[in-house]
Amino acid sequence: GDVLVFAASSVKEALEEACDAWSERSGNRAVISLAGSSTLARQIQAGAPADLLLSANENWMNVLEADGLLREGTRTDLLANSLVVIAGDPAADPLDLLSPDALATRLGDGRLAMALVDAVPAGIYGKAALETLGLWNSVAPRVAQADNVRAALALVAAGEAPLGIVYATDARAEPRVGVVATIPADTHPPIRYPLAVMNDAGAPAAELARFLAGAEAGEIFRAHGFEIPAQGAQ
Amino acid sequence: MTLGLSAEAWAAVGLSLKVSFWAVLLSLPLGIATAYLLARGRFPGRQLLNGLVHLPLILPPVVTGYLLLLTFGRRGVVGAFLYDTFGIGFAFHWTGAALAAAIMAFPLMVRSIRLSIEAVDPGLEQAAATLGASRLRVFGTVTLPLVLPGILAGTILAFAKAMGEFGATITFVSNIPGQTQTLPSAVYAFLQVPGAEGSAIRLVVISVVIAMSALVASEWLARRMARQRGAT
Amino acid sequence: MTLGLSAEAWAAVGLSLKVSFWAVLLSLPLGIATAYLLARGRFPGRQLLNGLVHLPLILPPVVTGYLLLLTFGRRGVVGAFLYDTFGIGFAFHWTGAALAAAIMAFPLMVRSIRLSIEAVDPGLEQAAATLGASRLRVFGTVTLPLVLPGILAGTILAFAKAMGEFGATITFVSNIPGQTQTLPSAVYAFLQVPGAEGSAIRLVVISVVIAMSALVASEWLARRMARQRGAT
Amino acid sequence: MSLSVELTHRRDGFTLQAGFESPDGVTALFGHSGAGKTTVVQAVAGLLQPDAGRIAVGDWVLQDSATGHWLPPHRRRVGYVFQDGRLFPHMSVGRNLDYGRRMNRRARDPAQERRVLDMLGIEPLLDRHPAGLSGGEQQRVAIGRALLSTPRLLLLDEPLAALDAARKEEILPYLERLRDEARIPILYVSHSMAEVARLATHVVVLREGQVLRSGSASQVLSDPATVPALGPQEAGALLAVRVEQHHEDGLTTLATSAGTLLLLGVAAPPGTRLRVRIPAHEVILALEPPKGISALNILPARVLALRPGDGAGMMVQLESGTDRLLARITKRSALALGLEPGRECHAIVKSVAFARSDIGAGGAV
Amino acid sequence: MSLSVELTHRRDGFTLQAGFESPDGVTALFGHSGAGKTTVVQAVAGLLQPDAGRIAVGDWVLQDSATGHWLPPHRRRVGYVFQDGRLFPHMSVGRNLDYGRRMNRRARDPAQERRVLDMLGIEPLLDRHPAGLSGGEQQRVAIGRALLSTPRLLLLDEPLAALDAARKEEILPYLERLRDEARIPILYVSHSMAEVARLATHVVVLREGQVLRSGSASQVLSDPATVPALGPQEAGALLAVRVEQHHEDGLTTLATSAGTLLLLGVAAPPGTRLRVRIPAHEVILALEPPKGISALNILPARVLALRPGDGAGMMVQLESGTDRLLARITKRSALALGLEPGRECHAIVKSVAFARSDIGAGGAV
Ligand SMILES: Nc1ncnc2c1ncn2[C@@H]1O[C@H](COP(=O)(O)OP(=O)(O)OP(=O)(O)O)[C@@H](O)[C@H]1O
Ligand SMILES: Nc1ncnc2c1ncn2[C@@H]1O[C@H](COP(=O)(O)OP(=O)(O)OP(=O)(O)O)[C@@H](O)[C@H]1O
Ligand code: MOO
Ligand SMILES: [Mg+2]
Ligand SMILES: [Mg+2]
Repeated sequence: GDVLVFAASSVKEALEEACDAWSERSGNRAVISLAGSSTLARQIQAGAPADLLLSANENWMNVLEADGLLREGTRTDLLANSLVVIAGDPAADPLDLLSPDALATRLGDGRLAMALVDAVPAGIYGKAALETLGLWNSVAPRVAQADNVRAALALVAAGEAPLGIVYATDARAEPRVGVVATIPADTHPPIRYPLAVMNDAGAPAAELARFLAGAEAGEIFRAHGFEIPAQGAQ
Repeated sequence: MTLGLSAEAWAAVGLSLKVSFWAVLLSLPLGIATAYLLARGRFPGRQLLNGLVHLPLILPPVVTGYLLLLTFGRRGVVGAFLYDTFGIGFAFHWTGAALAAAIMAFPLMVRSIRLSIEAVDPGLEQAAATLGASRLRVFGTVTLPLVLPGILAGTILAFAKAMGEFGATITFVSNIPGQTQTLPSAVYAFLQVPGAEGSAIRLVVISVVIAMSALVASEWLARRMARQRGAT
Repeated sequence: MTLGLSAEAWAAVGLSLKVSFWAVLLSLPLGIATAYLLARGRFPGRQLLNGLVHLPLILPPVVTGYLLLLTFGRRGVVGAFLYDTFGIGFAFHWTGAALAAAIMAFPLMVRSIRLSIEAVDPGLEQAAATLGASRLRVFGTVTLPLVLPGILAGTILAFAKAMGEFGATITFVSNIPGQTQTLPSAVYAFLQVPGAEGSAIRLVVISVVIAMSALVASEWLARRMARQRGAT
Repeated sequence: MSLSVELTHRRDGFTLQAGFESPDGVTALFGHSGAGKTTVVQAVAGLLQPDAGRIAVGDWVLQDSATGHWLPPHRRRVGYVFQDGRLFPHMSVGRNLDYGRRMNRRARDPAQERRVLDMLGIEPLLDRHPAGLSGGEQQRVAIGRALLSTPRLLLLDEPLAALDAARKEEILPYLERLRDEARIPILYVSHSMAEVARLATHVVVLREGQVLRSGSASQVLSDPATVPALGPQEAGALLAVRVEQHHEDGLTTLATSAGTLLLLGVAAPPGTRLRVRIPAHEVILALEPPKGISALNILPARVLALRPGDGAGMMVQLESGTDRLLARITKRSALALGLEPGRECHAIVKSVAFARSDIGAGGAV
Repeated sequence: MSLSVELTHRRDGFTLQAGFESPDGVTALFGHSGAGKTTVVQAVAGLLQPDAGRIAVGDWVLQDSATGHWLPPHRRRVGYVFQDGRLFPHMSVGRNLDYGRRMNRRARDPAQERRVLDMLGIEPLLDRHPAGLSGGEQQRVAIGRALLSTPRLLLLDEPLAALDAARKEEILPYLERLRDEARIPILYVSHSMAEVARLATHVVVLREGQVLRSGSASQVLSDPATVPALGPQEAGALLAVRVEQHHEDGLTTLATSAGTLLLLGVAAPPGTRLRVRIPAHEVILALEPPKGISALNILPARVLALRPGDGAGMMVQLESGTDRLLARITKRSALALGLEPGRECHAIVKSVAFARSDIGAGGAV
């Protein structure tokens, strides 16, 4: 039968491709419902008929796990990602994040586009990284927070903000922006996309979960810029 | 004719039409009744009712969706009752999208109708009463027909709003292709992919064309009614 | 009195009030003019104007926000011109939030006013003309005062909508605490975080109280106007 | 059936306190603009709930504030012709006319419909909408709508004011028939004494919300004391007469209590009881019956009272047989003729002096 | 100033094709309901743009479809009293009255305001709103509003229909003064011949959108051929007279071309030119002047023409001095008196037979 996958919006294309591959193989269909991680989590709390959840937000996954909504032992960190600083010009000069003034100087009176720094994962990680780098206090007043990473990306792509902090995967997909710096992974908690099978899910769901964690799907995710975390890192 | 859109996208168009149609059709009687109460009623709690009707307009749509989820969700008070008693389920079903659209469009519908009712000359209703029409029949034979252009306008406005509703819908019934993925949800999904703006724009154009056609048709109908009344 | 809300949340409340106030106030003259054109005008392109006005209602708010970004952004056609010529910038500024709110609320405002204008007896305008009033003065002395309750209703409706606007605003001007973080943006942020529902709900209640007060006040004012006219 | 009204209603600046009983037929409400006529009519229709009062048609009580009884408008079966039209703009004239029948779920009555359409001359308008009608056309349709609802009580608020004399002439006989045959009580607001005299069995004169005079039409109209309230040109007596004979030259003799009157163009068959209004200013007084004169009616009369007016006029009340007459002459003539109470004289009235609107069908006077 | 109107306008089912010239003063538009009177008035006001036509007041052209000239309503300075009130509901009566002055940016004229307020009796209403007024009160305010806008042209569409006789009597002299002193052309729609005769210098009879008759008031009204269009009770001649003397007993002698008339209650000083309407049905014919009779006016006359009516009536046109008179008598009387063209006789009219509304001030007849 069909498998209903609830997935964070930011994994749309990669997940679709992987699911298509699985459908061809298994003859089952995967239906993907995309929304923000918090929305998905709340819907599952309210009894949504999801079979699988691929979230971009570990906190919400923790909540669902605590509520006993996840099938025991099925939670894995399926994907990992990294943060980059982008500029609205594909050929922009690289930026040295270790120099204390470089970011602020490059911004000038422009804005640094990020996802919501206290609510949305990409924003939370970005803020953590800037704090670790000792840059947060100087740029905080210049941060423009979008409701999700894609919106932050759009602000930079449209030339509205000179710089932005987004996932590496987002930066790859948008030709109007260029990566000017990669944020060191050790400046923020690891960026993980947890996957879990829901309690009421049928057999095909577990099968899809296994497929997504397998090598073939891994290739597809890598092709879209995601990283595959070492297993057992939950 | 695919206009470069996937079957999924076309399914979203079809679903949005279905959702908006039923949302508007089923909420219309309630909308007319509420508008009449607000326009002509003198009862305690009128202001409360008025406020309640406007609530979806005031709240950020996400909040409305969230409240719907809490109320009409499978574990919500009303939702559980309806499901257990009548087998009616809204959660994650297209009917839920219709409910969300209806609630979001309701204030607009009621506003339009109410203004038209207030513009009806009470002298005409009095005249009908002296000719033997009970309050109900006065409403049916005088008030309602005079308000028809307003009802038409309100209905189409509500339809247009329902076609564009996104926040409450995605929060309440999620974004399941073929089941709850309406046109705006599909647009949202496309917007999540850099470079898919083309598809998003094509969908938006379709939605605009549909809503505009409805608007223009309703304007034309309203003028026709007015003209018919105006002379000969 | 903090009601358990942070200074930042209170700033959002204040900003939303400011944004909604200016959005409504500045769009009002244009709203009245547009409503008048749509109600009484007979010109080619009337239907086009009508459609344009309704666009923000039909489009998913995110799309409207995106279009605003493309048009009024710093690199947008209009935005660049306004910035270079008058130094008016919308990007990441509360004025941009007001612009977004105004545009989203505009169809509601125009609808209300237009319906009231259509309810004005043209016989009264004719009478004013025979007494020497030019078209403009007929409008100012007869049409406008008669339409005042409709304008009031439309204004408050627009205000309520502006208070609740989220999608277009955050897409266009993002969320900068103290500058563009409106009440709905703050609510949205709270809703993203597990366990912050309490703060979200407190903010929602504040927003509802404000909008409801405005609605009730406007109803009361409209009734007063009607009563004053009705007798003595 | 009798109409009994007793009302108290306060509005700022205006207090209505009016009570009258009209034994039968048509009650004319007379009074200056703003006197409260429409207010009374609205209360009878149930469109205005007065502070206190009792309204009854025969023993059918429409309202009694003592018992708290109040019948809603749609149960009162009134045919109300409003001062301001109030046609339904979304219905054709035909559907407007048919509305009352439909609301009361009655079968069509084609003969009645034909009568009303012909009388009002509105057949050509049936498919039109009210917005396209002239002022008088609208009023005619409004009258038709009220009549076709087969009311038990007719309320007419200046129904004929917008119509020309010829049209009035066609409608008045129909109202007379309604009064006499269908025996529907009619409350009639009008500024025209000719209309009032022709139709009314009872006249109520209102003034600033109070009843100034109320009584039978003949009493109120032939009483010189009423003259100031009506205006001297409107004064005149009502005579009950019987049709005697139609002559070949088109004249008709009418029998009065004191002799015969010769009138032109009376259509009723011999034996019919009619009412004739003789306006006071139409009556000439002579001591001897004159000769070689075109006026054909000479009634013997005796002076009852003389009431001088403000100016040069004088109102003379006469007894002729058992009828009362009013004559308005100049003081100079009264002096020249030596008129005084008890004096015998002759009242001369032209045959053509009776406007057709002064001749009403049947009814008590 | 003269008013010249030439109009063609088609509506489905109705075609207006009317042209008339009225040399000066008041033009009465007379005609059945639906004849097109309001349509003409609206075209003159500029509220209806006729298919073709020319409208001018003196040499001020309001519209000329030949040249494409068309003056918008607010530039025409018309004072229009609508058949249906149209007071501004959001303004007090006072502000309604003041509206025209404000729109034309003129200074207040307290004397004029006082005159109009007193005449219409609307001073107590100044602070009220139209919705709270009775039908007649609304109409009076509408008249006041039109008058106070100091118009160059007055358009009155049945302005007095809702008013009682006493109130009409107060308003008519004012309209006469406007006509004579301010020399404002007035287009006057009315169903009342008394009003028309009193005011009109010119009468236009419309019928189904066509001009049936148009001419000076005295011509149209004293022409027996007009009778069918007006109705026999409305027929009557207009006489130009001069006030001669006021007597102690309140009577006034008026000089006519053939003798004197004795009337009551004429207020104008000796020498004033007046117009007097003598309704045809008020005139008695006699071969010899009668004696011992209360009627005080006996004018020598000569029969010009006899025009039998449909029934028993006969219309007699008389020449008395240079004036024309109309008398309506029975065929039987005509036979008995042996009336025929050329025959000398006496026309007898009671002094009180002149309704006050039949006596108009000045103006040409
Ligand atoms: N708006 C309209 N549309 C179409 N026909 C109309 C309209 N107004 C009036 N008519 C028609 O035009 C004709 C003339 O109307 P008009 O109002 O001029 O009559 P009138 O002489 O003023 O009558 P009344 O004395 O009843 O007021 C009538 O047949 C009427 O039905
Ligand atoms: N809705 C109202 N509110 C307050 N006062 C009113 C209202 N309607 C009428 N009046 C007042 O009540 C009084 C009586 O009005 P009504 O309409 O009964 O007069 P009417 O005798 O019918 O006069 P007309 O002959 O002018 O129609 C008037 O003084 C009027 O101003
Ligand atoms: O996919 Mo998210 O919820 O925008 O981080
Ligand atoms: Mg009245
Ligand atoms: Mg008319």
